[in-house]
This record gives sequence, structure tokens and C-alpha cells, in this order.
Amino acid sequence: MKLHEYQSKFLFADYGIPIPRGKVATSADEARAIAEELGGIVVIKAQVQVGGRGKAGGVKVARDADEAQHHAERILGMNIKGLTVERVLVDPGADIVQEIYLAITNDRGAGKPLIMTSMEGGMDIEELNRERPEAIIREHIDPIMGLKDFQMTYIASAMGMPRAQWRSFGKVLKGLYNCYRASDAELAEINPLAITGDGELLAVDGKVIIDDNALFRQPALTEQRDSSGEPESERQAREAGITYIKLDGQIGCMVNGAGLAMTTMDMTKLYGDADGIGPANFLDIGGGASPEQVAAALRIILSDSNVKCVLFNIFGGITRCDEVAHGILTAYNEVKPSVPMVIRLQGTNAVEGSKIINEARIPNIAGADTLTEAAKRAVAAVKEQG
Amino acid sequence: MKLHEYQSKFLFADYGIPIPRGKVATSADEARAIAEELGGIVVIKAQVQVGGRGKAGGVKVARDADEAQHHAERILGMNIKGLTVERVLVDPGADIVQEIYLAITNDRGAGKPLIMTSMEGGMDIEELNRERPEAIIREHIDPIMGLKDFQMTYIASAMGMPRAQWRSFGKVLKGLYNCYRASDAELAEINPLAITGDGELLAVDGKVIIDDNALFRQPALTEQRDSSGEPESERQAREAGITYIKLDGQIGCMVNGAGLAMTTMDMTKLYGDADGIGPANFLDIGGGASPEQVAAALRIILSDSNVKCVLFNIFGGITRCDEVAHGILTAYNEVKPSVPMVIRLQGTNAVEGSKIINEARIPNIAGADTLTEAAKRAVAAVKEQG
Amino acid sequence: MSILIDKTARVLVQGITGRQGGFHAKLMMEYGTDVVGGVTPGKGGEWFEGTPVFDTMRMAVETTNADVSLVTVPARFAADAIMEAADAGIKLVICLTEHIPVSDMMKVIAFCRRHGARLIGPNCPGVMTPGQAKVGIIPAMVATAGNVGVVSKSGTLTYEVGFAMKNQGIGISTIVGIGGDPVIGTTFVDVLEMFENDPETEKVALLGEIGGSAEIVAADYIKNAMTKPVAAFIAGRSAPAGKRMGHAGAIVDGGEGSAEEKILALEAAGARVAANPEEIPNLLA
Amino acid sequence: MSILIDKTARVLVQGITGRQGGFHAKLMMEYGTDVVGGVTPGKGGEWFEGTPVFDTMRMAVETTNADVSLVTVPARFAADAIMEAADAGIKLVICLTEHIPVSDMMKVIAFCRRHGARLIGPNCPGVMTPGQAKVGIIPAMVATAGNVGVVSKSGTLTYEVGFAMKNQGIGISTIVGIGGDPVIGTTFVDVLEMFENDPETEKVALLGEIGGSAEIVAADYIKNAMTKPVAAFIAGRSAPAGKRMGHAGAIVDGGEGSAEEKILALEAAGARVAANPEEIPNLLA
Repeated sequence: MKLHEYQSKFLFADYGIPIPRGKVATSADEARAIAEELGGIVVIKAQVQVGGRGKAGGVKVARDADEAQHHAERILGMNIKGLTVERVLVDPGADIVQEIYLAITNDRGAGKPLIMTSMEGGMDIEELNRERPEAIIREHIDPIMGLKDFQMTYIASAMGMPRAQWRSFGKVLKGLYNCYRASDAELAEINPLAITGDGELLAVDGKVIIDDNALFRQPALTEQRDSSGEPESERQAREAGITYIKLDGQIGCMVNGAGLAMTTMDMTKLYGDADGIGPANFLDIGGGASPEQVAAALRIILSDSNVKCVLFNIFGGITRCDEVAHGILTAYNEVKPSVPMVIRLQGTNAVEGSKIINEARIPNIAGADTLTEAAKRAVAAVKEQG
Repeated sequence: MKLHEYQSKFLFADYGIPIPRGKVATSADEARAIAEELGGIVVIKAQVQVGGRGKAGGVKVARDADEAQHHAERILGMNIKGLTVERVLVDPGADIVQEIYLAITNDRGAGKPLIMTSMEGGMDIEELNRERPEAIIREHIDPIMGLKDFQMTYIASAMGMPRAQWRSFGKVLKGLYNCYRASDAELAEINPLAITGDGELLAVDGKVIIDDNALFRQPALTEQRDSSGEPESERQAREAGITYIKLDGQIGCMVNGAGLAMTTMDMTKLYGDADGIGPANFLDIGGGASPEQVAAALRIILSDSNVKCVLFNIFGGITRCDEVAHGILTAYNEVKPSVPMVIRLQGTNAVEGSKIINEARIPNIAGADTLTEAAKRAVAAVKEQG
Repeated sequence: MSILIDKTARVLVQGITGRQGGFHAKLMMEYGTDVVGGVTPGKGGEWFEGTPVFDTMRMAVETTNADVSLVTVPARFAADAIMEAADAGIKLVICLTEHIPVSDMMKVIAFCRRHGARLIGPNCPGVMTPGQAKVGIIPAMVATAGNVGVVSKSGTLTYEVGFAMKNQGIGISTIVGIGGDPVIGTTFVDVLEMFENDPETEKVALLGEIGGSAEIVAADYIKNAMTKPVAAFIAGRSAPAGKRMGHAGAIVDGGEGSAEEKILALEAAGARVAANPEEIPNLLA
Repeated sequence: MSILIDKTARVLVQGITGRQGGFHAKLMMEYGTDVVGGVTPGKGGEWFEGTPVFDTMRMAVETTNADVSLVTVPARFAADAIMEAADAGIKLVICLTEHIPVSDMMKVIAFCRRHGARLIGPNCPGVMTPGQAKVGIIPAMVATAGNVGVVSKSGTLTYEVGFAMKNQGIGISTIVGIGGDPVIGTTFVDVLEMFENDPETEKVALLGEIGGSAEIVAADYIKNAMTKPVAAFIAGRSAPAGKRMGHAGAIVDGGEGSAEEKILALEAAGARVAANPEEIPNLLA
């Protein structure tokens, strides 16, 4: 779960990290009032969870309250990469002497938290990593021992931090680690962490991503979820306990297991790509799905008007294919889809399952023995519809 | 630093451990008011930091407020093992079905926290350890990993805790560990932890000892220090940064280094014990003691009217004996003690130091070359005074 | 010898009195696995299908002398259950549980390392040595004994490939499901190394997916240290960047973890990479 | 060979720019110890008596290839300094600092163990191999080279005994001050074992005190595993129970840790126990 910039920075403040004393506005009038209260130059920043909002015109500097109102008016409601701007953060302008990059993230390979930091902050870290990887200092944290004081000195000295800022940088780093750990974050990033004209550190921009699997013990963070950027169908699926991701192809996929679901998508693309045909979604129906869940999943798939065919690929392991077949028929009778459906059942009781499907003699349902055959049939069915 | 029972229990409550809802009284009227508020049977418990207060009459059960006032009147002001009772805890009577012992302490040998617990609580744990050591379950905690949930199950099952109490026992144990860790305790003990008639757990008595070396980061606990049980001379020494412990012999000892200070005490006893002569105190003057500190130490030693002789034993290592000799003379001139003094200087610049002492020609100062000689001289000086 | 488990494995099931735990424990017994007991705190003294249930792993290991443990408990208790197994002296812990927070797993993996325990998973289907034993949920019908080692991040995709191999008469030495989480106890390289050193394994099938760089590291190992041929499939060529595809670890992030780069690395290392998992048997034939 | 340190030891002083650290670093250099540098965060690049000062142990070890570190920093920074040394690859860390909380030390000792580093102390006078090197504050004048190993919980008491030995012409192989804190990195038994295996040590003097049971454990070791004669002294026969005698560890508590029980155990183990430390040289003659 991603937090907005303002949520991330307000969270940082809870851990003693200095942030600009800005506020959030949902209207231009509010933005004006905040700018007046802050006085001086302010920055109006669109709060959307995508990168590149600056280039898209979502960040503007205002010299006074009038200008702040003017900018806020234009930014609020703006569409940035498909997301509508509903809030702006109005921050006081900062006198930035140096921009630092500082992040803590999960290093998958090492199985440890990783600190990444650089005196060349402000820019995109992936770009910096490609161009000048030696400018980034990396330090692992022992997941059991936690961050040690000596590591803070090591990092500050290795990255070339001016000595005057070692102590305050150590406090920011410790604060960020405590925030990362206590919030079950996958990423806690400050970019830039500014050194200001008077030698203070200031977290000018921030980004936090929380591990979805840990939300059960993060009630305060869970409450901050903003689903506005999430497609309606994905939200419905999430609430029904189904993993569904909308894509832009024509073949709706219903599969048991995440790896097999991706593979099924890949197969539709493998055989359909030449004709511009591909998967309409990722959908993992899970292990012991009930007929109700199959029906719910089917409805979600069909809510996408691009879908021209639905492909079921079920490998019955512990799950028995005859039971799945019953579930599919129940769901079918409830939803009554008009698009063609290809059903491939394999594994435990596959023969019995296929028999059940066949005996139902539903005109727009075809069977298939292998995944290859099923994918090809689904592609053909889309092609037929032109 | 030891906490009183009421301080310990109120601290436990901060960590979610259920305690009786009693209050502290410093007068019999207050005790009466608390008993009225609580209603029913109450227990009046003297708050002194020594064992055996029950046998000394410092714990009484009262059936009503009148009786509570009566008991409190008798207990307040009582002298228990040299300590005056200034406070009583008035606790509601508990319906105790089973008494459990539960403590977490530092295991010096293993270098790890150790949980000790037994279903045979209430009694003195050292006695239980001597008589039925197998009744005590011991479990170490990894100092880095902390207490793990599986250890709680292990302990509860190994000690024979009824299953109905496993969950609540786990919570008490976790709370006690958190308390121990967060308070830098050397010992956090609940004895008894009661199982009540309605199956609840209740910390009926508690004891916490805080690591003195960690008090710098425990301001809230440091504030709770009760120095009333501490002899005035020890308090003065503590405030002057000198380690002084009053004993009941006649030879005041001033030594550099704790091991040598104990050894010096031992020598006075080795040669004096047959005549009832021994050390009047432990005193470690430390490494680079200034003349002012020597003077302060001398005053503290002489504040004990039992002292009939002062023995200086200084092994000059890094410290130079000539400097120490000057310090002793300065202190002497300031304090002007009338008792005889034996001064033994050895190690770095010992010859120069002894010369300085000798040249001062102070009648009640004698020198000595070895510790043996010094101890014998001090014993003889006490004997001479009859 | 196969790798990790064989007929002699003495297995405890943590969470045996749960619905999932009990169901799979029974299937494991039917397969011939020596399930010597189960653990459910508070249910010690009960029996499950003729094997004893204990309150703690410590008691269970002392009593049964088990050497393998299967963790089937819910996510919020799973990290503790794995550590309990390692603490009790179990040297191979296999964890099926999905949705364990990564921060817990990082601690658990460090804990297991310090206790000398190997963890497989979490969020994995387990391990099966066909004809000898299975620990986990891999269905009996997806494999026959043979000389191909299979290592995979995914459950049903593995069944699919195993079944296709079986249909073409290709047998399997051991299947190891390493799991689809970002942080896991045993990696591709760990298992490749075991297969390389296993005299009963002649060829290896590796089933990877998008996210992270474990397949790139595996390609390095294949290139530098493996003598046995490797056939591979990487799921997720058609997956968009920045989206988590079901598995917590299956996400292309910051330009890292795409199927393309993994396929390129594996091909450069000499592995034969299938575009369709049903081709894997042909690449192994 | 002596134990722990000799002429070849390359020593870093953590806190070298502090008053104590600098003072003792200079004395160590005068004694002939190879002090290759010092560490004070924020003072990297400065020089101290001709040796370089570094910001971090990592840089210091990389640059100087040091193998021993002396920690002289104040109590609230000392635990971190010890861990920094172990993390930087130092295998012998000697900590003089007094008043470190026990809860910190328990973590530090576990940390050092995991990093394969030996810690001596804290709250100890250090280690000296007469005629070769000293790391710590033991005065040069208290010992000459010889074949008696000395291990002690106390500083000045050790000087006293060493000096008495010197006056009687008895030399010392190595003096190890293990420190008077309740939880320490290296115990009596650890050092006894080193002396037992050291060809240059023929006899051993053990100086203990009240508190804890380290001397009882040492007696066990002496009885079961030592061939070399041991002379011992235990300080605190006249100390009252329940009072902390200067050293954080020197307390008779709950009937445990008295001088009497330690003396009895040592005598039962065959050690010769002196009632007066000035007799130790006679017991070793």
C-alpha cells in the first residue's frame, strides 16, 4: 500500500524527522489560506501516487497567496497519468543548499533491510544507479540487531556528508529506520533530504510503501488508504478476496494459482500477439474457490467491456476438477455471459470435470485438453469476432 | 536501585500486568479512606525494602475500614530490620486459588536474561531452589531476539500451568519481559502471581531492581528513588562520586580500586578478628582522585564514630604515589583527624610518596611498606585504644 | 539419494489439528511419508490419525526424534512457528503459509541461519521426492520417480509442468517449491547446487517468474558452476510493470525483475528457455 | 607464544583523542605496543603521536590491518564501539570502560560471538604480555616476563600481586584482567584454558572476588581439565551480603557468590588459596 507524499512526510515527523510545516488543501481557497498562514514563497504539490508529476505540471512555486490560489486551481482536478488530483500539499519554500537521497528498502536477495543514500539526491535514483552507481552508498541492516549507531557514522563518512551535519543526519537516519520498521514498510524514501542554508536537514519529499501482508497490525496506516487511484473492478476483487489486475487485452483469464495465471496470460499473448490479441486481466481464483467466488470472479472479468472471450485454466491438484466444473456451471447460470468461454480442466478428476461441462451442452462453452490448445482456441474466438 | 512493592506493581501495570487496585497511604486516616473506597477485606502492607516484613508484623489483613485504620496506625512508624515504615500499601483482599512464582533476572554466567517460574509460588524462591529445584522451570531469553511466543507456550506447559490460564499467563510473561527490558531491570519478580477464584491472574506482590549503570536513561525510575533506607554517610559518598559502604568494624579504609579495597578490609579482619577488630567500611577512592575527593572521603570515614584508625592503601599504577601523598596531606590539614592513621603507598613513585608523608612529621601518621604490615599496624593501633 | 527428503524423513506437522494442516497431513501419510506427530499449542495429548499431538515443538522433537517440520499455521503465527521448529533442533522446515509480513521473514531467516536450520518457503507448495515422501501440498498424481530435478517459485505451474513430463514418460528426482514471496529461506541457487551434487539428478527444470533477481543469480550459477543441463520457463512476459501479480514477490519494479532480462540471462548461461511450459518435456527429452 | 597478545599485535585505540584514551595510548606506545591508529568519529584525518586517527573502525581496519582494539570511550557509547570493532573484523576487543548497563553487555556479547570476536572486559585493566606488549592500563612496572599466567577480576589487586611476584623474582607470561562486571566477554575458564594450552605458561595465579559463580565454574575446570598448578586469592571474605562492593558484579546475593564457597571449591579442586594476596608468590615459588 502506497502512502501519498503528505502522508509519508507526516509519518516521518512522528519519528522526529524534520519536515516542512505545510498542510493539505482540497480546494484553491484552502490552498490560499494555507499560503497566507505560511507567508512567503510556497510550493503547491499535486498528491498523486505516480512519478513524474513535476514534468506533468503538478508542482508549482507561488510567490504569494494569490499565486498559490491560482496554481492550486489549475492543479486540483488535473489528470496525471490517468489519476485525478484531489489534493495538493502547500509547503513553505525551502532554501536548499544540497539535495540528498536517503531510502531504506527490503533487499530481497540478501533478506535484509538496505540503506541507500547519496549526496546526489533530487534526481531519480534508478537513473543515478545506472549512470553513477558509485555515488550511492549501500549498507545492510541486520534484521535482528537493527540499525547500529556505528553504521550511521560509517554511512555519513562514506557518502561524504559534511561533518557539521553528521549528528542531524544520524537522527534522520535513525528516525527513518524506526519509521520503516514500526510501519512494516517495504520502502521509506526521502528524496530530496535537503541541507538548508542554515545547515539544517529537511525532508522535502517522501515516499512510503507498506507491506500489504502486515496491514493487519497497522490499523492507523490502513485507515489512510486512498483507493481513488485503484480501478473499481480491482477494488471489488480485493474486497471479495480475489487477486485481479485489469490489463488491456481481450481474453479474460480465470486461473488457480498466481504462477499459472501469469503463464496463462503469457500463452494468450504468445498465440494472439500477432493479431493484437492478449490477456484482459490477471486473476488468481486461489485453491478451494467456492461457486460463489467463481461467480464473483466471472462478473468482475465481464465488467471489462474489452473482454471478448473468457479462458478458464484450472489445474486440479488438491482441488478436484469435477467440483470446479460444478462451480463454473453454477456461476455460468448466475451470470449468463454472452461471450464465448474456453474451459480447460487438468489434473485430479479432469475427465469427470470435462464430462460435466460437456453434458451441460452450453453453446458458447468449448473445452480444451492442454493449455496450448486452450490459449489458441481463445485467441481464435476473439479473432472470429473481428 | 530497588523499587518498593507499590512502585514495582504500578510499573507492572504499565505493561499490562493485572495488579490489585490498591493505593498507598502515609497516614492511618488515609489508609482508612482507601479501605472505605475499596470496600470489603483489605491488606495493609508495610513498604520497606527488606525481606521478612510479614514475619515482623508488617502485613495485616483488615475486615473493614476501622480495622484498616487500626493496623495502619501500628505498622506506620514500625521499625523493620532497621528501616522505619513510612508508607503502607492498602490492597483489596484477593481470592487466591494458586500461587505462582515468576521472575526474570540477569543470568551472569550465561550472559542472558533468565526466566524462573514455578507453580509453587508464595514461598521464598531460594528456599524452594534448595528444597525442590525441579519445581522451578528455567528458560533463557536470547538478549538480541527477545522473548519468543513459542517460549511462553513451552514454559506454561513445562511448569504445569492449567490450560485455561495459558493465554493470560503468556500476556503476563510478555508484559514482565517488556518491563524488565524497557526498565533495564536486573530483576523483575512477581511472587506470588495468583490465580484467583474466577480464573484470572493477579500480581499480588512485586519486586523490581534497576541496574544502577542504566539509570542515566531511566529518568522516570530514577525519580522514584527512596533513599530513606540508605545510611546518611553512604548517600553523601554517592553524591560525591565515591563508593562507600558502612560496616561495623573500627578500621576506616581508604583504597584505590574495588578489588584491593575488599582485600584491604579482608586483611584487617584476618589480623584483627581474634580481637574483635575489623573494617569500618568499604571505600574505593578510584583512579585519579583529587585532594578534594580524598578530603571528602576522609570526612565520610570519620563521620562513623566507631572508627578508631584510618588505613590508607594505595597502589600507584598510573596514579603516582607522590601526588597521592600530597592529596592525603591536603586532606589531613583540612580534616585534622585525631585518630591514628596508617599510610601504605606502593607502586609508581612510592618512595617519593613515603618521603613526603614522613617529612610532614605528623605524629598520628605511621607508614608501612606492605599491605600485611599496614593491616597489622592498624589492628595494633585499635588495640592500643582498648 | 534424492535431495532434502526421502523415505527416512521423520516429519512433524505444525498446525496438524487445523483444517489445512490435517487435510494435508493425511494425504502425506497416504503417500507414504513418515508423519511422526503434530504440534498445536493447547492440544498436546490428543491424537491425529494415529499420531500424537504435542503442545510444543521441543516436546515433539524430544519424543519423536523428528528431523523435518511442515508449518501450516496462519500467517500471524507462522513466523513464530518456524523459529520454534529451528529452536527445537529441526534442520529442515517447510512453510506453506502465505501472507507472512516480509519484516518477520527477514528476522526468521536470520534466526534459522543461526540455528543451522534450512527453511523452504514460505508461501510454497513444499517438497516431493516421488515414490518416497512428500512434505507439503504437491498432489501425488503430478509426478513419477525419475532423474529430473524440478525447482519452482509457483505451485500449480509446477503441477502443470510435472504432469506434462509424466505424460511424456519423464520422471522426477525431487520437486522443490521455493515459494513466491520476496524474501524466502531457500533460493534457486541453493537448490541448483543440491541438484548438481545429487547423483540421482541428471537434468534440471527451473520455473521462475517476474520480480527480484533470483533467476539472474541462478543464471550466474548455471553458467559458472553447473554441469547438468537446465531447461527453464519464466512466467510473466505479459505482466505490466509496477503491479503485484498474485505472489507478493511477483512485481517488476524500477526496471528490475522483468521476464525478458531473466530469459536473456538464462539463455546466455546455456539454459534452454521455453516460451510455453508444455514444451519443457521436449527440452528435457 | 604468550596468550592473546604479543609483539605482533596491531592495536587500534577507540577514543584515542579522549583524555584517558590518549594518555594510555601513549603509555602503550612507550611500552613497545604497536599502536597503529585510533578512532574518533568526526576526527578522521587528524594524527595522534604519529599515528592516524580515523572516523570509523571499518576505515581504520582496512587501512591499518589492525587485529586488536582497545575501547576507552564513555559508558553510553562503549557498547556500540565494541560492536563496531567486531563488525569491522577485529578478533580481540579489550574494553576498559566502566558502568556499561548489563542489558547492553548481554547484547554486545551475543553480537561478538556471532562475529567471532573475543571481548575482554568491560570494566577491566586490559591485557599485558610483559616485555612484548600491553593493551590497557596495567602499569609497566608491575611485571617482568616469566612463566606464570595471571587472570583477575580486579585492577589494583592484580598490580599488587604482580608487584609482589616481581619483588620475589617471579615473572609473568601474560596478565589478563577480565573485569569486575556481572556479565563479561571472557571468563576465568576461557583464560585458564588458554594458559593450560600455552607452552610458555607453567603456573597460574587466579584472583577472584565475591559475586556470581565464575570462580566455582573455574574450580570445576581446574579439577577436570588443568594440569598446571593454580594459586588463588578471593577478595571479599569480610564483605557483607547484599551490598555491591564497588564492582558492579561484586555482590553476595541470595546466598550465592560468597568468598567462602569459592575458596572451598577452589581448594577442593586442588588450587592453593592464599588468605593474604602477598602470599601468592610463595604459593607459586
